[in-house]
Amino acid sequence: MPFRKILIANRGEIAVRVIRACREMGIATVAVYSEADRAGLHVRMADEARLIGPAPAAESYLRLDKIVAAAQASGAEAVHPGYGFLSENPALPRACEEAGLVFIGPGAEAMELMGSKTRARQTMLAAGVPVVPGSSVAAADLEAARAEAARFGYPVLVKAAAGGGGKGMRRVEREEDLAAAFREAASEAERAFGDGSLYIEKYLVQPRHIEIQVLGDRHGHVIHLGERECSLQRRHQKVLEECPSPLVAAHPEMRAAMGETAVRAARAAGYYNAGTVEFLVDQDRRFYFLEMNTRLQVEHPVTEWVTGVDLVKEQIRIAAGEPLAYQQAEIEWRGAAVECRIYAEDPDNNFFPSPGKILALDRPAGPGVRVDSGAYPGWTVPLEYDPLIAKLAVWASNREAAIARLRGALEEYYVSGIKTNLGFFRRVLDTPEFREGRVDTTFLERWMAEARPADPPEAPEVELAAILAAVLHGLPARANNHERAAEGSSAWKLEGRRSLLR
Amino acid sequence: MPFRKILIANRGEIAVRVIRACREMGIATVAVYSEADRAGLHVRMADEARLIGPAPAAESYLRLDKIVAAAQASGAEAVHPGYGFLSENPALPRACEEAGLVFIGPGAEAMELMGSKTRARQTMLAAGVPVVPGSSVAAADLEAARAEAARFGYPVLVKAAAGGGGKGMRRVEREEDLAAAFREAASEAERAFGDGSLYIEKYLVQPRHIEIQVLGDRHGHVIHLGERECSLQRRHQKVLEECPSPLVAAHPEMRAAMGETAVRAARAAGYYNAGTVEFLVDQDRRFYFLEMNTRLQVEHPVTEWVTGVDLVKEQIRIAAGEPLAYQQAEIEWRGAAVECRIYAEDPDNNFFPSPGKILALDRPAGPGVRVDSGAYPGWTVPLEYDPLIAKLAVWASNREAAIARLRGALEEYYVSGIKTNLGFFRRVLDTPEFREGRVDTTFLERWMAEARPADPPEAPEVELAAILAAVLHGLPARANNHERAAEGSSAWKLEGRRSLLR
Amino acid sequence: MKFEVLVNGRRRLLELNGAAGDLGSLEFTLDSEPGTADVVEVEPGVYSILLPGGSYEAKVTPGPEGSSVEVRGVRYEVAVRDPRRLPRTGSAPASAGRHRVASPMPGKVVRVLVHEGDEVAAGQGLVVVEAMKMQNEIRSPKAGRVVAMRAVEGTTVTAGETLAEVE
Amino acid sequence: MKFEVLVNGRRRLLELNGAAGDLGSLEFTLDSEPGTADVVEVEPGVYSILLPGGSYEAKVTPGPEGSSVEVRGVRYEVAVRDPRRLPRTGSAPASAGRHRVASPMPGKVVRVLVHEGDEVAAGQGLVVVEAMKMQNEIRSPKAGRVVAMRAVEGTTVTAGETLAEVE
Repeated sequence: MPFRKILIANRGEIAVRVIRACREMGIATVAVYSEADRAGLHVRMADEARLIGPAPAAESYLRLDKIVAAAQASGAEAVHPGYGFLSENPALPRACEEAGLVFIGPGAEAMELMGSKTRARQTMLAAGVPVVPGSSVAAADLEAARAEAARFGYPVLVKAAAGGGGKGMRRVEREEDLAAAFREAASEAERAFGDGSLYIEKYLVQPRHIEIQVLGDRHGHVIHLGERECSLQRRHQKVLEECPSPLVAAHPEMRAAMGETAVRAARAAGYYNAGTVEFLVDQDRRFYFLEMNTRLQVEHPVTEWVTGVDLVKEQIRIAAGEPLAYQQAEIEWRGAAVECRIYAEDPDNNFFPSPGKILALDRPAGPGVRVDSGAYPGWTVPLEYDPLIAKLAVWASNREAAIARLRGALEEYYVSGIKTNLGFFRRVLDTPEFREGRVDTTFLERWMAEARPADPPEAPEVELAAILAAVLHGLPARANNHERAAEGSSAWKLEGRRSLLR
Repeated sequence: MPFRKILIANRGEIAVRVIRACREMGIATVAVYSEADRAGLHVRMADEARLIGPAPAAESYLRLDKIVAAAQASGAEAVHPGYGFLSENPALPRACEEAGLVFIGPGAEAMELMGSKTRARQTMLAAGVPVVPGSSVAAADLEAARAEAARFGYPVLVKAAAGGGGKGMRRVEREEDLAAAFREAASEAERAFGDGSLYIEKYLVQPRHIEIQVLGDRHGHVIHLGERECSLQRRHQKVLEECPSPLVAAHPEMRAAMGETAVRAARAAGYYNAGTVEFLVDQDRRFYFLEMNTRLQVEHPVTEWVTGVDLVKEQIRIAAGEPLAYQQAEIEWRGAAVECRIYAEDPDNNFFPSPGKILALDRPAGPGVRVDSGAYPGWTVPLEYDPLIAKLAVWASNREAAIARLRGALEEYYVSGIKTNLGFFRRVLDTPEFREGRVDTTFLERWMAEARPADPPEAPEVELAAILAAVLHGLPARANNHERAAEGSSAWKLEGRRSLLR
Repeated sequence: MKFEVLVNGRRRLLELNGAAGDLGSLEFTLDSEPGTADVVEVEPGVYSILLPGGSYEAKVTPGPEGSSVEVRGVRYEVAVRDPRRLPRTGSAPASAGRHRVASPMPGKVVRVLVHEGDEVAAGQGLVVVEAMKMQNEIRSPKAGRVVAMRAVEGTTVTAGETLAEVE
Repeated sequence: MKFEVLVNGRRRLLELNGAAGDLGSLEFTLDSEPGTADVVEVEPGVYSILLPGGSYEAKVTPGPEGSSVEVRGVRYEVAVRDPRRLPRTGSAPASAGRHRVASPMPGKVVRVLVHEGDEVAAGQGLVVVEAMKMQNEIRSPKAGRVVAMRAVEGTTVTAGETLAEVE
C-alpha cells in the first residue's frame, strides 16, 4: 500500500474516479467539498469529507490553504489534484512539499515550465521536438504581434501565454482584424490568469488534435501509452476522444514516432507521473507540439480501455516513489475505445449550461460500457462548476463495433430534469465523416454550422407512442399507476390475493 | 449484417445481453414474454415483443410451438435460445430447421449426443478425452448400481442420466446409504426430465471445476478461449467464476492441455457455435471430462473480459455461416476477471428465494466494472423463474486487483425491497482461501458450515450512523425531506429565492 | 375521452375508448385512424408501449408548456389539451414589437453590454451571463432600441428572468 | 426528543437536541455520550452522515418490525420506539409450546411431508415450497407433534402464511 490516506482536491466524476482507485488499493480517502457540494457523490463515497468553503470555486476548490489544511487535519499523506482547479498550479506541489505532503503529479518545476507556453516551446525546440511556428508578445505590444503574424502568414492564432483550455484564444484571418482580437485576448487573459501576455502562432488549417499519454517514474523511466484522437471539439473544448486515432490506425508508424517524441518532450522537462503531450497534426501528417498537460486528462479512460493500464493507480504508485510497473515493450493496444463527455447543456439552445435537479437517471450497462459519473437521481447539478456530469467510454474489438456500442449506450442513457448533449452525440455519431474517421478540429463546428440533418424519416408508431405516453401521463387519476403496472400479472400475486380471501 | 431480425427465446439478463449484441450489429430484435414479464427489461429494450403465454415457464418459455410461431409471425430469421429454458433441447434446433429459421447454437445431433451422459462419455472415451470412472444404470436396477459403486469405491455420485444443473444429484458416502439415494434421485430425475435413468460415478474428493470455452464455425474450424474457474458452488450451482483459474495461473501449461482436449471433445461431437467443456480437476491436477454445455454459459463475461472476444456476436456470425473471425494463435489473455451471480435470495435465511418488488437499485460503475442485469427500480422480480437478477463481472490487470475492484463494486451495489446475496459475496471475498485461490467445489459449503466469522470489529461510528438514519427516517414530519437536502445550499438557489421576493 | 394534442407543432386528435386512466390494453382513434396499444408505466414517467409494429419506450418529462417525450432517441414536444376544458390563452403576448429577453439559464450577470436607450442590431450581444464556468452572450432577437435593462452586473438571475426589453 | 432504539438486539437511547425533523447539523446524546453529526438525505432512504471520524452512507429499508440499515456493507436491524408512546406489546406470543411454521417466501406447495398428528423431530422437513425454480424444505423448529397442517399440495402460499403448527 503506497499510502494510508489520500486527500482528493477535486469534486465530481474525477474525485469519484480517484476514490475508486484508492479504495481498491486499500487507501483511505478524504473528500473536500464546498457548500454547494454537500450532497456530491464524492462526499458520499469518501471515507472522510471536509468542508472547505462557500460554493464559488475561488473560495473553496481553488483555496490552496484550505486544501492543505484539510489534508493535514485529516492525517492524509498525499494529495491527488484531479484535473482542473489547482491541478496545474505549481503552487500546489510546492505547498504540499512544505506541509510534508506528497503531491500526486509532476514536480512544480516541470509544471511551471510546461505552464509557460514560451518556456515550454524553447525547451521543446532545444530537445528537437517539432513545434508550430509562433512567438510570444508582451501584453501591450500590438506592433510586435503584427510583425510576427506577417512573418508566419495568416491565418494566425492569438491566445493567452499563461493558462489553457481555449481561454482568450482567437483566430485572426486578416491583418485588419488583428488589433481587435489582440485587445480582447489580452483583456481576457488578464482577467483569467492575471497576466495579459499573449502568444501568437501560425494557424494550421483543419489540423487534427492527437495527444500522447506518457508515464514517468521518479527514477527517470518514461514510457508512452499511445495516442488519443481528440479532434472533435466545440469552442476549443474536446467533446469526444478515441484510441486508436483513425489516422494512426491507418498509418501505424505514427504511434511510435509520436510516442518517442512525447517521451523526449517529457524527459526534456524533467517530467514524472502521468502527463499528456498534445500535438496538432497537419494534412500531411506532420505533427507539432502544442502543449503538455501536466495532470491526468479527462479522457484518460480510452487509454485505460485499450492498454489495460490503470492510470490513476500508476499515478499513486509513482508518487510513492515506486518504479514504473511497465516497460515500453509491455504496452499493448487492443481494440478501440471511444469516450463522450456528457455535459449539462442544451444543444438545441446554443449549448447554454443547464444546471438543476436530475429527476431521473438511467445509466447504460452491459459489455464494454464504462460510465464515470458524479451524478445520481435527485442530485442537483450545481451552477458553479464545469458542466461535465459524466463520461461514457466504450470499448470493442474494432472502431466500427465501438461506435455501434456507443450508439446503443447513448440510447440507453436517460437523464431528465436537466438538458444534456446525449442526443447531440447520437447525431454526431451518425455523420459519415465521423464514421469514416475523417475528422479534424474544425469538423464539429463546420458540421453544426451546416443545415442540421432532417429529422429521422417519419415513423408514425414512434410519434404515436410519444402521443399516448404524454396523454396517459397527464391523466390525474393515474398517480402511482406505474406501481400496479410494473408488477405484471404474476400468477403468484393473483393467487396470493385469492388465498387472503379464503 | 448476418441477419435482419432475431428472436430471443429467453428473458432476464441474458435476453438483454443478446438484445445489446444485436443492436450493435444492426439486427432487429423480437422479445417473447409471459404474462409475468410484461414489464421485463427485455420487453422494454427489444424492437418488438410477443406474448407467448401465462407465467409458468411450462406454458410460455418452454413452449416450443409458441416460440417458433412468434418467430415466424414476426419475420425473424434466426432464434437465440440464451441459456436455460429450451437452450439445450434438441427439439428447438429441429423445429427451427423445419420452420426455415436458423438456430443460433450447435446442431441438434451434437446437442443430443452431449445431452446424454452415457453417449457423451462413450464419444469422449473414443476421442481419448479423460473421463471420470462411472457408468449408467437403468431406473430400476439398484443391484447394478451397487456393483458399479463397489467397483469405483466410495464415495460415489448418483445423478440423472438426462438433464443437468445438479437436479437429482446425490453424493453417497457408504454402501448402506445407496438404496435411499438411488430411489430419491430416480424419482427426481423422472419428475424433472421424464426419464428416471441414473448415472453413477466415482466421486472426486474436493475437486476443482474448471471449464473451457470453445468456439467452432460451420466449416470445421474449432478454437478454445481458455478456462474459467467455477469451483465456488453452492448446492452444485456456480455462484462465482473467474478467468484465469488461479490453478492454471500457477501452472500455465494446463491451459493449452485442457484447451486442446476441449477442442478435441468438440470435434468428436461434430460441435459448432459456442460451447463449454466442463472438467473436474483433482488434487494432482489431472482433469476429467464432466459434461459439455451446448449453449452460452451464464459466466461467459469473464472470458469476454480477458480475451476481448464478444461471444454473443461470434455466436450470431457463426450461425449465419461465417467463418470464425479468430485463429487460435490470435487469442490472447490479458489480466483477470471475476464474476458474481447476484440472486434474489436470503443468505441469512437458508438462501430462500426472495422474489418481490425492487424499491431501490444502485448499480456499481467506473473502470473495469460490467453489470448484466434484467432488473430496474420498481420492477417486481417474478416468483416463477430463476432467482438470478444480475451478474457483476469485473476486470483488472491481475487477480488481486480484480478482487479488490469486485469488493468495491459490491459495496456500491445496493438493492432494497428484496434480499440478495450481495453481502454474502463480500464475506466470501474476504476469506483467505478465496484470496489465495485455494478453492474447490466443496469450499463454499464447508466454509458456510463452519462458524460464521464474527461481525466486523466494533465500529461505534458505523453503528451510530445506522441509528441516526433509522431514527431520522422514521420521523413523519420528514417526508420528502431528501429533496431539500440534495439541493445543497447552492448560492444560485438562495439568490433565486431572493430575486422572487423583490 | 378526447384530447387535442400538439406534437412538435402539429395538431393531432386522440380519442381513448373505454375507461380512461386504465393502462394495459387500450383502444383509441388517432385523427380518424383506429388502433390498439398495450401500455405499461414501468418506471415513473417511463412507458412501455407495444404497438402492432414494435415495442417502444416513451420517457415523459412534464414541463410548463407541455411534455417532452423521448422515444427511440427522438424527442417530441407534446402539449395535450382536454377539449372539455377551455383552451388556454397562453402567456400574454409581448406588447406589439416589444420583446422580452429572458435568461435561458440560472447564472450570474458578468457584463451588461448595452444601456437603456441604445439602438441595437439583431443578434447584437446585450448581456453576458456566466454559468458553469462558461460565459454566455445573450443576444437581441431583433433590431431596435433597448427600452429596459433589468440585468445588473454581479447579480444572479434565474432561468426565465427578464434581462432586457427591446422594442 | 428521546428515542429508545434496539440495534441488532441491543438497547440504546438516543436523544436529539433542537427541532427534531430538521436535517443538517445535529446535536444528540447517545446513551450518555454527546455528539454532533451532519446529515443529508441524498436519495429517498439514503442518508449521507458526516461524523467526526468519517463520511458514512446509511441506506434504510423500513420493515414491519423496524428498519434494516446498511452502512459500509454492514447491516443493522434497528427498531425505534418513541418512549412517549406506550411500548408495543409485540405480536401475541404463540400459546405455550405451540409453534406456528410460516412460509418464508411466496411459492407453491409441492409436497406435504407429514400429516396432522404425526410426531416430528426438530429439523425434520414438514413441507416443500417451490419458488424461483428451487424446492425449499420447511423444517420443524422443534420436536413435537403436528397439531395442524394448513399447507395443501399444489396451492400457492404467500410469505408469512402459516403452513403448519407444531406443539
